[in-house]
Order: sequence, then C-alpha cells, then structure tokens
Amino acid sequence: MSLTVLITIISLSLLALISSVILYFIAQKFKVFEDPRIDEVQAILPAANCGGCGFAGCRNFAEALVKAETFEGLNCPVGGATVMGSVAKLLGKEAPVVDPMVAVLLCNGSPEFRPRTSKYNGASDCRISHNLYIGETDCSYGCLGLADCVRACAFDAMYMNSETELPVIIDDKCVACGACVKACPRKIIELRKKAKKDRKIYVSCSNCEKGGPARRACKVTCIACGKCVKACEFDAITIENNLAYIDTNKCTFCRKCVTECPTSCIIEVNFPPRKPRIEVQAEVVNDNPNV
Amino acid sequence: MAKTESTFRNMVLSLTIISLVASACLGFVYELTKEPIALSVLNKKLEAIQKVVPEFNNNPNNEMYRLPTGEGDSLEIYPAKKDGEIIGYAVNTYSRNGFSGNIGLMAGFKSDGTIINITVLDQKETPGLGTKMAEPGFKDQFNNKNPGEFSLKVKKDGGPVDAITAATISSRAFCDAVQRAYNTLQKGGLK
Amino acid sequence: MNQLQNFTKGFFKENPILVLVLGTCPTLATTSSSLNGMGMGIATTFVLVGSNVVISLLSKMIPDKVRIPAFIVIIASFVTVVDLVMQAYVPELYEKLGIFIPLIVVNCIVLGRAEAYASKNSVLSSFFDGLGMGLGFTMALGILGAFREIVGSGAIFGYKFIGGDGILVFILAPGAFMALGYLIALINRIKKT
Amino acid sequence: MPKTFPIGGVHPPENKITADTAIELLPVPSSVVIPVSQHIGAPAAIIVNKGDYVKTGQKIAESKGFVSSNIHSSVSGKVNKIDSIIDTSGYKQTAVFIDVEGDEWVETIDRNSEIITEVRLSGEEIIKKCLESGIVGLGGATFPSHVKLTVPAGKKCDVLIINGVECEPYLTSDHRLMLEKGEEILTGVTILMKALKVGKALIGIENNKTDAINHLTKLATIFSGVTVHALKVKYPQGAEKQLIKALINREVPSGRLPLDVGTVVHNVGTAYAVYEAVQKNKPLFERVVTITGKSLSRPGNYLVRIGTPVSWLIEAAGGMPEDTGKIVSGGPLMGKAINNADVPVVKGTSGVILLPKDESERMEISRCIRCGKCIEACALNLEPYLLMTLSEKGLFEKAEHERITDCMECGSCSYICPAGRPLLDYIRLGKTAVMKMVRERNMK
Amino acid sequence: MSNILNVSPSPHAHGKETTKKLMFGVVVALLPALFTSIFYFGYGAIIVTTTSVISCLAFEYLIQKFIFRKPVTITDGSALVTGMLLAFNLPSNIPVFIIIVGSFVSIAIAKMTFGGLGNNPFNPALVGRVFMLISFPVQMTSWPVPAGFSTGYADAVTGATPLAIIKEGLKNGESLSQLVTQIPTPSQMFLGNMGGSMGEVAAFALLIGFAYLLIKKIITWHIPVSIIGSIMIFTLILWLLNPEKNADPMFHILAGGVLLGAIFMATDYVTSPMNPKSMIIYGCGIGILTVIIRVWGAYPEGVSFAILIMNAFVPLMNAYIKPKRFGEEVKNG
Amino acid sequence: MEYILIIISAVLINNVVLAQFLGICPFLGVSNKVNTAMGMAAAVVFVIVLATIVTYLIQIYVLNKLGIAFMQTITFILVIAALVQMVEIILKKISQPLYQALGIFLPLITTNCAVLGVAILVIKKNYNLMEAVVFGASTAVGFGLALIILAGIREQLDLVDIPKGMKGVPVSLVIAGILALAFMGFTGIVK
Ligand SMILES: Cc1cc2nc3c(=O)[nH]c(=O)nc-3n(C[C@H](O)[C@H](O)[C@H](O)COP(=O)(O)O)c2cc1C
Ligand SMILES: Cc1cc2nc3c(=O)[nH]c(=O)nc-3n(C[C@H](O)[C@H](O)[C@H](O)COP(=O)(O)O)c2cc1C
Ligand SMILES: Cc1cc2nc3c(=O)[nH]c(=O)nc-3n(C[C@H](O)[C@H](O)[C@H](O)COP(=O)(O)O)c2cc1C
Ligand SMILES: Cc1cc2nc3c(=O)[nH]c(=O)nc-3n(C[C@H](O)[C@H](O)[C@H](O)CO)c2cc1C
Ligand code: SF4
Ligand code: SF4
Ligand code: SF4
Ligand code: SF4
Ligand code: FES
Repeated sequence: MSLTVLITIISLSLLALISSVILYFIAQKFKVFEDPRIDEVQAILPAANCGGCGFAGCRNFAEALVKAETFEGLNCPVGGATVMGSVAKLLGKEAPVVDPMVAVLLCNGSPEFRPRTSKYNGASDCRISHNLYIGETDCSYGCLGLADCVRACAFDAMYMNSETELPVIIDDKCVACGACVKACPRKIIELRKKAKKDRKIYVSCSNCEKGGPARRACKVTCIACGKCVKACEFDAITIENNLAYIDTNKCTFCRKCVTECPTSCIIEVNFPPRKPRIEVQAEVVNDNPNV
Repeated sequence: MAKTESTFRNMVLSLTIISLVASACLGFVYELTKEPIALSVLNKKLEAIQKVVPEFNNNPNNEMYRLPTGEGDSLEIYPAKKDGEIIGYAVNTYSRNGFSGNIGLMAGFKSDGTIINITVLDQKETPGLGTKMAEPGFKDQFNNKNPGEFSLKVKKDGGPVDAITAATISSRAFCDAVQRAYNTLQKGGLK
Repeated sequence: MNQLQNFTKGFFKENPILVLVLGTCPTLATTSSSLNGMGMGIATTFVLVGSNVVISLLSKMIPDKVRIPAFIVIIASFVTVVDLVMQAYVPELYEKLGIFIPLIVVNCIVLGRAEAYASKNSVLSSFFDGLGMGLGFTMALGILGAFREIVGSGAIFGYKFIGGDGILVFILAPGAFMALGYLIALINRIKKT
Repeated sequence: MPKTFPIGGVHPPENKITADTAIELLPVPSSVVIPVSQHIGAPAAIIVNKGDYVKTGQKIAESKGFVSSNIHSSVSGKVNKIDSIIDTSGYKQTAVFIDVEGDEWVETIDRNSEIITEVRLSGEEIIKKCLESGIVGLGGATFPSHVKLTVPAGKKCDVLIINGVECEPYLTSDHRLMLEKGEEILTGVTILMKALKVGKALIGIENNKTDAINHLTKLATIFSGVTVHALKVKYPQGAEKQLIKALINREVPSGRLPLDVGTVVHNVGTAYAVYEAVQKNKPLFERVVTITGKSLSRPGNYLVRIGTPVSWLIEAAGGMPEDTGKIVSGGPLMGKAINNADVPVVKGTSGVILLPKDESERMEISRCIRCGKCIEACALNLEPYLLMTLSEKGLFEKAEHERITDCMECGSCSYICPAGRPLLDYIRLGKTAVMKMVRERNMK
Repeated sequence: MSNILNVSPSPHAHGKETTKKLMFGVVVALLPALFTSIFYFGYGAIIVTTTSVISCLAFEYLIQKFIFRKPVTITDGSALVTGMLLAFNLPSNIPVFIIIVGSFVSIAIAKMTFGGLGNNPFNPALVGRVFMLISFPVQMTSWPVPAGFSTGYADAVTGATPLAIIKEGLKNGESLSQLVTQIPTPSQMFLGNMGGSMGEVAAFALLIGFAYLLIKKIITWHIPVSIIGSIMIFTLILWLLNPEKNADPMFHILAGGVLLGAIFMATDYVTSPMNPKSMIIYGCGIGILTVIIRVWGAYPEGVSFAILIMNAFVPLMNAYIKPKRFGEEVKNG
Repeated sequence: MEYILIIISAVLINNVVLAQFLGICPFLGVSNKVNTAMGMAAAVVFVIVLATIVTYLIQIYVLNKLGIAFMQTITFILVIAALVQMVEIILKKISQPLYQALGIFLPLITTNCAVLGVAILVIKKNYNLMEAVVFGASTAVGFGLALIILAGIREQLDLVDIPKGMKGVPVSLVIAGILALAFMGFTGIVK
C-alpha cells in the first residue's frame, strides 16, 4: 500500500470522525425537526389545496391531522371517505363517517321568471354588484349572475348557463369543498347531504320577503304559503323568515311537497318520471259538484 | 437485520468504517489513474506542439525554457528537435487585446522565424465572430509567412491580413499575439 | 411496483429534470451540445447507480442520525472515482464538463434518490431506480443538448449540417435557460392533456 | 395663478349646462316618500303613525344617538303608510309615505323673505338649532352638521372653510345658490363661525364660476373675517382634504379629520340651510337640485321638497328623453346610479343627471398596461392599479398596507384609465373588506 | 322594455383615453423617424419595417388564436409599436429571415410567454434586438452608410457607426483628436447622416416625436430627461478628466441609440416604473449603465442592455419605492 | 483595483447563476417572495464566505501538503455539510432573530452547487486567501442579486395571469434567460 493511500485513509477517517461527532450533536436537534408522517399524510391527500377542509392548504391539513387526537371535525371533502380512511389507517385512528355533500343553488330566478328591471354594467363581480344595489331585478336575495362562484370553484364543477343566467353545479364534479358557498355574497349556495341516486329535493329560493313583494319580483319565489309544510308527513319542512326549508335528515323523498308548491319553487332532481297522477287529480277537480 | 441504533458509538463507528472503506477505494483508484492522468495532461500540450511544428522526436516539454518578452514577462518556448537538431520552436503566446478576455495561442516557427502553424489554446471571444480565429480560414493565412517581411497587420490598418468579418478586434489581437511570439523569439535569439 | 416500472418512471413520470426540476445546474451548463450533455448524464448515472446500490446495501447498518453524512461520503467517493477515471481516459470531455463533475456530489437527484429511495428499498430495486433516473436524466440532457446544438450551431452530435452559424444564443447561457424553460412548459402541457 | 391642490386630479369636460338657469320652485307632488336614513349615522326613529296628519316642517323622525339627525315632513298631509322602499342607495330602508293635502307649514317657521343678518343665538344654541332642524352636510356626505360644529375638548379650530367648489361636472346647484342667495349664505357662514368660535372663514370657489366669485367677493366686504378665493378648475378640488390643502396649505394626516389641522369644512348649501334654520327657524326639508342631461328639454335648478320622486323632477324638466341610459343621483364621478326613477330626492341629492345610452355604458375592460396614469390622477398619491389588483386577488393585508382605506372614492383613477379598468369598483370592495378586517382586529 | 336603466358603481364618466389611442399616438410619434430613415436608407428601411411589423402582428395573432385560444387583440396596436421599434433597432440591410426570428423572439418569448400586453417584465423589442445581436453578430453589426434610394437592400455599402469607430480606435491606441476626422460632425449626427440602426440616426426626427408624445401626454418627461441628463453628466466628468480618451457629452447623446432608447423604449409603460420617483432612478440607472458599457465594455453600444437590465429592477422599484402619499408625513405651513 | 475587478467580474459579468450555472435549484426554488429571497441571499453570503475560508485553508494546509488533492470533492463536501450544521447550532444559540431570519435556509444551502462550486473555483483560479474571500463574497452577492431580481419579477407576475403551462419554473427560466441576455452587455468590462 502506497503512502498516498495511507494518508488518504487516515485523513478521511479522521475527518469523518470529527464530522460524526459534530453531527451527533446536531442529530439531537433533528429529532424535533418535523414529523415525517406529515409528508406521508400529505402524499395521501388530493393536493388540490382548495381549502375545503378549512385549512390553508393540504399541507396544513396534514399537519393538523397528524397532531389531532381524534379526527372529530376534520374532513377532506375532496378525497371523501376513501382518503380519510387511508389517513386514519396510517395514523392508527378512527375516521368519523362524514356524509358526502353536494352544492345546490337556492335560486331559480332566470329572466323568464324574474324580469330584469335594470342592467348592471359595472365590474363583472357579484360582490361589487351586491354592494352596489339590490341587483338587476326586484329581488334583493337572488342570484346576481356574475359568476363569482364559478370562478371560485377549483374543480370546474360549475358553469354559467347563459339562458337562465344562473350557475349550474355539475354534481359529479362537485366535491363539496364549499369554496362557492364562501364566494357567493348572496349566500345562496348550500351544501346539502348527497342522497341515494343523487336525488335532491330542495326549495330553490332565498327570498325572505313576504309573499306579495316576493311574487312581484319573481314568479318562482317561495311565498311562505305553508302548503308544503302541511303536505309533508315527516315534518321535514319548516318556514322561517318567510322561506321554506327542507331538512335533508328528515326528508324521505316522497315528493308530495313538490306538487303542492303553487310557485313551483321546490325542485326535484334525478327522480324517475311521475305517474300521470296530476291528470287524475284534475279529473277529480272537474267532478267536484261545487264548480 | 435490525436497524442499527443511533447511539454515539454506533454513529462514530459506522461513519468511520464507511470512510475507511471509501478512502481505501479512492486511494486505490487514485493510484490506478495517476499515470494516465499525467499522461493525458502531457499529451494535450504535446498535441498542440505537434500541430504547429514538424515531426520531432525529442520531448519538447522537458526542454521548455522561458524567454522574456521585453514587456516584463516571459513566454514558454518549446524547442522541437529531430535527432538532436532543432527543427522549430513552439511558442505559447498571448494577447490582452481580445474582444473579451485574453487570447492564448501556440505558434510554431521555423528557425528563420517563418510561421509554420498556429493553434488557439484558449479564447473567450464572441461565438460566431471572434471564435472564427480558430478556424483554418483565418489562421492558416499566416502559415509559411515570415513576420520579418509579412507585416502582422489587418488590411484595415494597412497590412496584408484578411480580418474576420465584423471581428477586426479579434483579428488584431491574434496578430498581436503572433507578433509577440515572433519578437520574443527574435530577441531571445533563435538557436 | 415491478422493476420495469421502477426503471421507466425516471424517463417520463418522474423525470428528474423535466418533472422534478432537480439538478438544473449541470443540465444547463453541459448541454451546449448533445454529446457533452449525454457525457454528463452518463457520469451522473454511474454515480447514481453506484451510490444507490451501496446505500441500499448499507442502509440497515447506518444509524439514522448519521445517515446524511454517510450518504455524502459514499456519493462523494463515487464522484471522485468518476472524476479520476474521466480525467485519465476522456480528458477532452472532462475538460468541457469541468467543475460540474465534482458537483455531481451536490446534485439533488443523487442525494434525493439515496434518501427517498435507496435507503428504503432492496438492492435490485435501487439499482433499477438509479439506472432509470440516471438514464432519464441523460435522456433529458441529450434532448436539450440536441435542441441547443441544432438550433444554436446547425449541427448534431458534432456533425454540421448547415453552412454558416445557427442562432448563437442557444449555445450560450441565455439560450440554455430559455430552452429548458420551454421544454418544461411543453412537458407541462403534454401532461395536462 | 389661482390656487389648487398639488398632486393628481383630472379635468373632465365641465358640462355645466344649467349654470345660467335660475332656481325654480318645483311644485309639490301628490305624495312624498321620506326615508329615515338620509345621513351618515344611525337612522332616525319614526315618531308618527299611519293615518296621522302632519304639517310641512313637522318632525316625523327623531335622531337616535349623537351622530344622527332629525327628519321633518316636507309637505302637509296624511301619513299613508310606513314601509320599506329602495332608495338612492339601491337598498331597502324604512320610509314614511305621505299623501299631500295642501301646504300647511308649521307656524314657527318664518316665511318672510326678508334677510336677517344679525345673529342672535349663542354658539351652543346654534348647534342645538342645527340638530333640531336636521341639518346635515349638503356637500354630499350628509354628515350631521351639529357633530362637525361640536369641537371636542382638546382640539382647536381656527379657520372655517366653505366649500363652494362644486367640482363635479354638470352640477350647478351650489353655483346658483351662491348667485341667488349670497347674502343668506354669508350670514350662514357667520353663524357657523360663531358656533365654531373662529374669526376667519375662507370660501373656495373654482374659476369656472367667476360670476359667483365676484358676487360673493363683493358681498363679503360687509361680513368680517370672510374672504372668497378663486381656485383652478380641477377635480376633486371639492374634496375636503384637497380643498384644505389648496386654501390653507395644511395636509390632513391620513385617517384623521380636518379638525386635526384646525379647520372644519362646510358646503355653501349647508351654510344656507344653517341660515334658514337659525334665522328663520326652518328645518331642512327642501333643497336645490340640479336636473340636467344633454338630451333633457328643460334642464334646470329646482328647489325641491325632500321625498319628491325623481320622476316628478324629471317630468318638470321636460320628461325622460328616449335615449336615457342611466340616471345618476349626484355628479357623474361620485354619484349613484339609480335603477328606477321613483326613488325620492333626499337631503344629499345635489343633482340628477340623465345620461344618454352611449355615455352610460362602461368601456370594454382590457389588461392593465401599467401606464401609471391612475397614479398620476390620484389626488392622494395612492396606486389604484395595485389596490385594485390586491382587492381582486383578496390580498387585503397588503392592500391595507398600501393605504387602501385612504381612498376617498373620487373615481379619478377609473375615469382616466385607458384600459377601462374598473379600478374604483374593486378598490371600494377592498376598502370594505379591509375596514371589516380592521374592525375585527380591534375587537380582539 | 325601453326604460331598463344601466346601473354601475361610480364613476359614470370616462376620460375617453384608450390603450389603442395611446399606442397609435406612439406610432404617429415614430413617423418622422420612419420617414427620415426611408430618406437615408431607401428600400432597405421599407423592407425591414414592413417585415418586422407584419411578422410581429402575425405572431401575436397566431399565438393568441391557436395557443391561447383567447380573443385576439392585435388591434390594440402594441404589437405594431413593437414591430416598428424592433425595425428601428436594426440595420437596414438585415436579411429578412433574421427579422422574422427577431420578431418571434420579441412577441413569443418576451411578450406572450408572460401572457401578453401588460404582463411582460422586459421590453419585447429590446429582447428581440439583443437576442439577434448576440445570435447574428455579423449581420447585426454591418451598418449600411446612408445613401437614400441609391442603396440596394442586400448589397448596401457598409461602414461603422460613430460609436464603433471611437471604440475601435481607442482600443487600437489612437486618441480622440486623431479619430475626430473619421466621425461625423455634430450637425451631421443631428440630421442623421451616419451609420447606425435605421431609426436611431436622426436626432431631430426623434425629438419631434418626443415633443408630440409630451404634448399628447402619452409619456412624462421623467424617464427621457433623467436618462439623457445622467449620460450628459457622467460623460462630461469623464471628458473633463481625459478629453483624449473620452468622447464629449454631445457625441454620446447624438451617437447611437440614446435618443431612440430614452424617448421610445425606456418609456414603454409596461416595463418601466410607475411613479415619478422610481422613474428618475430608473432613468439614471439606464444612463449610467449605458456609459459604463460604452466606455469600458466590449460592446460599442449599451443602451439596449442598460434598458433591459433596468427593466429587471422595475418590479422591485414598484414594490419598494412608493410615492409619498397624501397625508403621510405632514408638514404644515 | 484587483479586488474591484474580481467583484465586478463575479457579480455582473460572470454571475454565478446567469453565466456560470451554479445554484440554479435555490434560484428557482426560493424566488417566490422578495423577503425570502433576501433571507436566502444573506444566508448564502454568510455560508459561502465561511466555507471558502475553511476549504481554502484545508486545501492549502492539508490536501496539498499531504499530496492528496484528489480528495478535494469529498473533503470539501463533508466540511461544508458539517460547517452548515455548526453554523445553524451556533446561530441558534447566539442570536435568535438571526436564526429566525437565516436558519430556515441553511439546510437548503448544503446541497447548493454554488457553495461547493465557489470553493472549488477558488482553488482552480489560484487565488490567495484575501482574493478568495472577496471572490466568494461577491459571487454570493451576485447570486443574491439574481435571486432578488427574479423574486421581484415573480412577485409582480403573481398579480397577473400568465399562461398556465408557463407558471412557476418555466417562466422563471425564461426570465433568467432574458436576464442572462441583458447581463451579456457587461462583457468585456473586465477581461
Ligand atoms: C454582439 C457583438 C459581438 C462582437 N464580438 C466581436 C468579437 O468577438 N471580436 C471582434 O473583433 N469584434 C466583435 N464585435 C465587433 C466590434 O465591436 C467591432 O464592431 C468590430 O470589431 C469592427 O468592425 P469590423 O470588423 O467590421 O471592422 C462584436 C460586436 C457586437 C455587436
Ligand atoms: C365616521 C366619521 C366621523 C366624523 N367625525 C367628525 C367629527 O368628530 N368632527 C367633525 O368635525 N367632522 C367629523 N366628520 C366629518 C368629516 O370631517 C367630513 O366632513 C364628512 O365626512 C363629509 O366630508 P366628505 O364629503 O368629504 O366625505 C366625521 C365623518 C365620519 C365619516
Ligand atoms: C371627491 C369628492 C369631491 C367632492 N366635491 C365636493 C364639491 O364639489 N362641493 C362640495 O361642497 N363638497 C364636495 N365634497 C364633499 C366635501 O369633501 C365635504 O364633505 C363637504 O364640503 C363638507 O361640507 P358639508 O358637511 O357641509 O357637506 C366632495 C367630496 C369628495 C370625496
Ligand atoms: C410610450 C410607449 C413606448 C413603447 N415602447 C415600446 C418598446 O420600446 N418596445 C416594445 O416592444 N413595445 C413598446 N411599446 C408597446 C407596448 O407597450 C409593448 O409592446 C408592451 O411591452 C407589450 O406588453 C410602447 C408603448 C408605448 C405607449
Ligand atoms: S361547486 Fe362549490 S362546493 Fe362544489 S367543488 Fe365547486 S366550489 Fe366546491
Ligand atoms: S350564486 Fe352567488 S356567486 Fe354565484 S353568480 Fe349567483 S350571486 Fe354570484
Ligand atoms: S378613487 Fe381613490 S384611488 Fe382612485 S383616484 Fe380617487 S382617491 Fe385615488
Ligand atoms: S391607468 Fe389603468 S392601465 Fe394605466 S396603470 Fe392604472 S390601471 Fe393600469
Ligand atoms: S443542481 Fe445546482 S443547485 Fe441544484
């Protein structure tokens, strides 16, 4: 073995010895550096950074998950039960079952039903229009149609229907992150529990006005007549602030209220076509001797 | 095998062992490559010399000597000999007048001062402009010229040298370097 | 993941340069021609494969807290070997790549693979991982180098196919940045669709 | 060189069509709608009931709190209902609907047109009178005047500034008032000076109203301490802080009030209202309103009872022209667009402008070209382009740091922007958000 | 319904200034220089300008239409200005394909990469020009001598620019008094009778454009004046120190691209600072860098580089140099 | 004068990032915000100066003396790694605010080509200790300059909509390219 090789070996070993001693002390500190599980949890999360979980981004949520004692109140709406399940498995915890939700629009005031009384031509932004005045119609609760919600949706789950001038939510794409709910200055988007076969029954109106003025502003408004409340056998409907609301927890999807509503502001979605019951009813009416 | 614990002893030990092995390997590789590396460095210089002087059979590198330029520094002169007889000099010369940065040349001269050939060792000129000095189209015009009678000046300055298009500065610097080599050789006395 | 996937992921899905954007310095510095780029790539591949294999062999032996320095020693040894060998046998290429050979040691890909992959996987997997990553790196360097060479000097693999000069910027620093920028943008776009 | 404020400003076409039209009395309509919130501060509490008979000048709603104001009936008749309406602000609020029956004024009002220049009331009594008579600033902000006249302990006011600038295009109500009621205004100024205990009052008038400047300068010789100053025409000279800077070269620090630099600014209309309240015992229930527009057949300046529907005013001016695209209450730069001509005239309504269709559309928005013209135009040296972007992107903390809350919403930036960017729209949005943020922070 | 009213937030009036009008204002201001360059360089000037303008517009159109798939905005005039200014920065005998490459770089790399008008941090025309200068140094540095329509396009007689003459001469060890015979007189330079880029030669035409821009309030004086001023002061100092080695201030202003750069290129809204304070710093930066490059650097001309370098600092200036706000620190008189 | 030339050359003409291609990863990675860029720049200056001094001394007094110059890479990287860690510990002990400002960047610096690159270049260029320090510091300043400029531009671009595929790394690279183009204007100021 030549001298150089010897020197090489000695000097490098010495160097390594010294650095290992230094690094030993450093290593003490590395312990508190960061929980490696955060990275692993983050890898499971969908990386959409949409904020639907209520945290600033997926990483922050991952941190919260790792730190949390239980998963109470922690949910990634985008990943849903599958993702939460895998995270729970990884961290050895129990994931609470959170019902899948979907966004619905509580306004049905297309121009056909809600005549335009003025034309907004400021900056195309619902918040600005909302701060300015009641809007292009006489309804100060309904959709302004300037698509803040559509812009807020990170999942391309919304678009503006140019005919109705209302946003449309694509149920399959919506992950219930709630960004649109936060974006809407009129607060007319709601996250509702997803029902079987994606069926939905809800009051598509937010107008808290009394019947008369509400009706004048919009033909498909809820006038708080109470017929639906009476029709519902399950106490699922309540009226508050001149507005009917259907509780998803109680609703059995019997569809009775839908037919009762005089302004057709209760909407049913994804149901099979009805049997021609209305005609029968009509006959009954005609048979009424009092007419 | 279980993961080794991070105890002080283990840490120092494992790192030291790794270094020991690594350095042993390295030392070994070093020994192996020492010769070829030295050879390749030498070859490079020799190659440049070979390009600018006729075939020789001495080792010019070993016989290298320095001659003062008269500007306070000196140039490396590599005498090329065939069977002990001088057949040319390779001069490692430079110019500071490049367009951007110094220019280094290896210029070969016959004993009477006639240029045999020139190669560019290093330069930092603009690619596509000044860099053309390394191409035969420019540098070969000096071959077989004796700066004694062939004035090393570009046409613009009244000399016979065809400058590179749009790179007169680089061309001048090239001439300047060759001139320096020639002057040094002349002053040092061609042996 | 089977070994094939292990091997191929470095080419596209996790290409160290085009997707992970690691090891950008040698990428930019050595791709003024495709041969230089590929030379650099192969040198890096050697170090990657070597260090991956050795590290996956030793990883159980190395206590966690000296993991990084141990890895560095191993990597640096391989780099030095490459350095010496190239200096001896391909001096011209060595000169062109210059300082970037010793700098392989700080190339994030090498340490990154050691940390993220080799220390946790079997020797064989690590071998294929290193090889795939290295060749992916080489491929990217080759593509970038070829592009710069073609556009910048009208040549490919040193063979000139047009008279005159190319668009010189591309063999200089600014062109390196731009070419890589648009290459990554292109990959982004392809990935989207 | 006439004085002006030093930074920024724009000069839109003046369009003062009605400058030479004398103030006319607008006939009382058949019914009026009087909102209870016509001022900055708490809405007044209604003190009449449906079916009550009220007289002109009778108080129908009472001020709630210090920053609030009384509301008086502007007509005599029966309270038809109390309901919500959409007012000029575009939003719902409560209002008193009165069906007009004759025109019976409250007896205490002195209806004699003789000018009384001698001020008999003391300072405190004047302030009380202002509160009682529901005087609010008529320059636009409708800030209750008694508040501004009450100098808090520890502060000092040494000069009163009277705002006769009327820098907005189209509007001429202040101009006509200065020409026709000069003496009353100057008496009003004297009253305000007495209330504020200052010996000096400066009236600032822009150079495009030379007749008013000459008229008041002549009259002012008999009122001690009052001087009239001509100002270069530049928008927004009428804004309080700019006017103070132009006239007495004091700069009101950001976030502070004029009182912090020893002055108070009142509008000439306010001075006139104060004169009527103090000398004639007449509460604020009518004001001069300019009704104007290029296509209007009889634009003019009218003395209008509060609560008169704007449509009534338009009828008086010759009816709504075919090409009307937008109705603006106030000036074209600061005013509010109204979505329906039935809204009532309120205390703050200085003018109603009917813009033709082509002028009522915003231009198409394109990308900011970073020309800096908005910065050049901003009289506060803010950076509107940045404030807009920050608001748009929701970066409110940064916006606060860039002093978004200083913006006085003058609109010069949007006016000038060659890319047609809705700068002020977004700045306003950001301002609201920042103010909310600051409030929440302060609560913590 | 006819009585549906428009409603919008205030203001309800607009100054009627538009991006398009501003851009076409610049085009008008460039016309005198265009005419003089046609006068001096003949067909070459026409060919170069047309090619450059058409290819800039075409690239902008193609990219917006087929890559962005967004509304095409070539009518806003910004690509037209870029095209003209790019042409003004080229010798009048430059081959057409090089112009097309340059236009592509200007529009595609320097402008559209960042999203188009308003977003680009660097002056597109200058990026194009510097790119070409470095890529095609031979073609970019052979300047036809002004000879009007007697000059052919491809076979123009070339000569050096005054700056190149000085630079080369000084490098060669000559002194200024020797060189002065080779360079044009100040009045020749003022009229534009010298070698150089198409648009930069005629000082008087550029100054007419400057006056127009100022009168139309398209630009403010801050940037051009601070550039020209700082160059004057800097070169005056150098000249006083050693008049044999340094050209006089007048020469530095009139020779090369200082006026074109200061009036038309440094003032590009998008890539220059937005408030007067920063504008002056920016202008002085350009001036000083220009002189440094001219006097000590390898390139005879430094305006393009100087502007690009200062462009890079503009975002920092915009972020950290703020106008003094009204009511910020109060000095009451 | 010597030093001034080194400074100008290292900061402007042969800028580490824009001309030498060193430290591109942090250049692309830490340039989102001007504030972080400033922190990083300060940390880099600090570490490079320190590392240059230490590695220089090791090279001269250990490696060269022992004739094992080929061990350069491995020793330098170990020394730098250990040094960075030590700095971190010391910084934490002596100045909490400084640690807050620079500490987070320190781990990033270990794998930054610029640090090792400068250490090697200094040896390559045969500088003396003082020159080495000046060179190291000005290289680091050059890095900081490029980093802060890029951060400024990127912050401004954050407020506008740039094409989707270009966001992040690609646009940063194009900006770097244009910057490099602009900085080529300094060619020749120092040869
Ligand atoms: C981008 C650019 C690069 C240049 N590079 C060189 C160069 O490498 N060598 C050189 O001699 N001149 C170069 N020059 C040109 C000189 O500045 C000078 O103009 C030229 O040498 C004299 O012109 P001529 O050769 O046509 O007489 C360059 C010019 C520019 C604009
Ligand atoms: C919240 C608030 C509080 C105010 N407080 C006072 C005050 O205490 N004293 C005073 O003289 N003016 C006060 N002002 C009135 C302002 O100085 C100013 O005259 C008023 O806002 C109308 O001005 P403008 O139309 O320029 O906005 C206050 C205004 C506001 C909005
Ligand atoms: C942009 C702007 C422009 C204004 N223009 C005028 C004006 O022309 N005339 C006026 O009397 N007040 C104007 N004001 C309102 C004044 O700032 C201030 O509120 C008023 O003069 C105070 O008097 P007052 O309380 O009697 O209304 C303007 C306010 C702003 C923000
Ligand atoms: C005063 C002024 C100067 C301009 N100067 C340039 C210029 O030098 N180069 C350029 O490409 N465009 C210029 N433009 C056009 C336009 O602003 C430029 O293309 C933008 O940078 C594109 O985003 C100018 C425009 C104006 C109004
Ligand atoms: S529609 Fe609303 S809730 Fe659903 S994904 Fe989009 S933003 Fe989220
Ligand atoms: S739902 Fe809300 S956010 Fe969406 S368009 Fe309507 S008003 Fe705007
Ligand atoms: S609206 Fe605000 S930001 Fe715009 S110019 Fe006026 S004060 Fe300045
Ligand atoms: S005026 Fe408009 S285009 Fe000009 S900087 Fe301001 S916002 Fe941008
Ligand atoms: S490769 Fe150089 S810093 Fe990453």
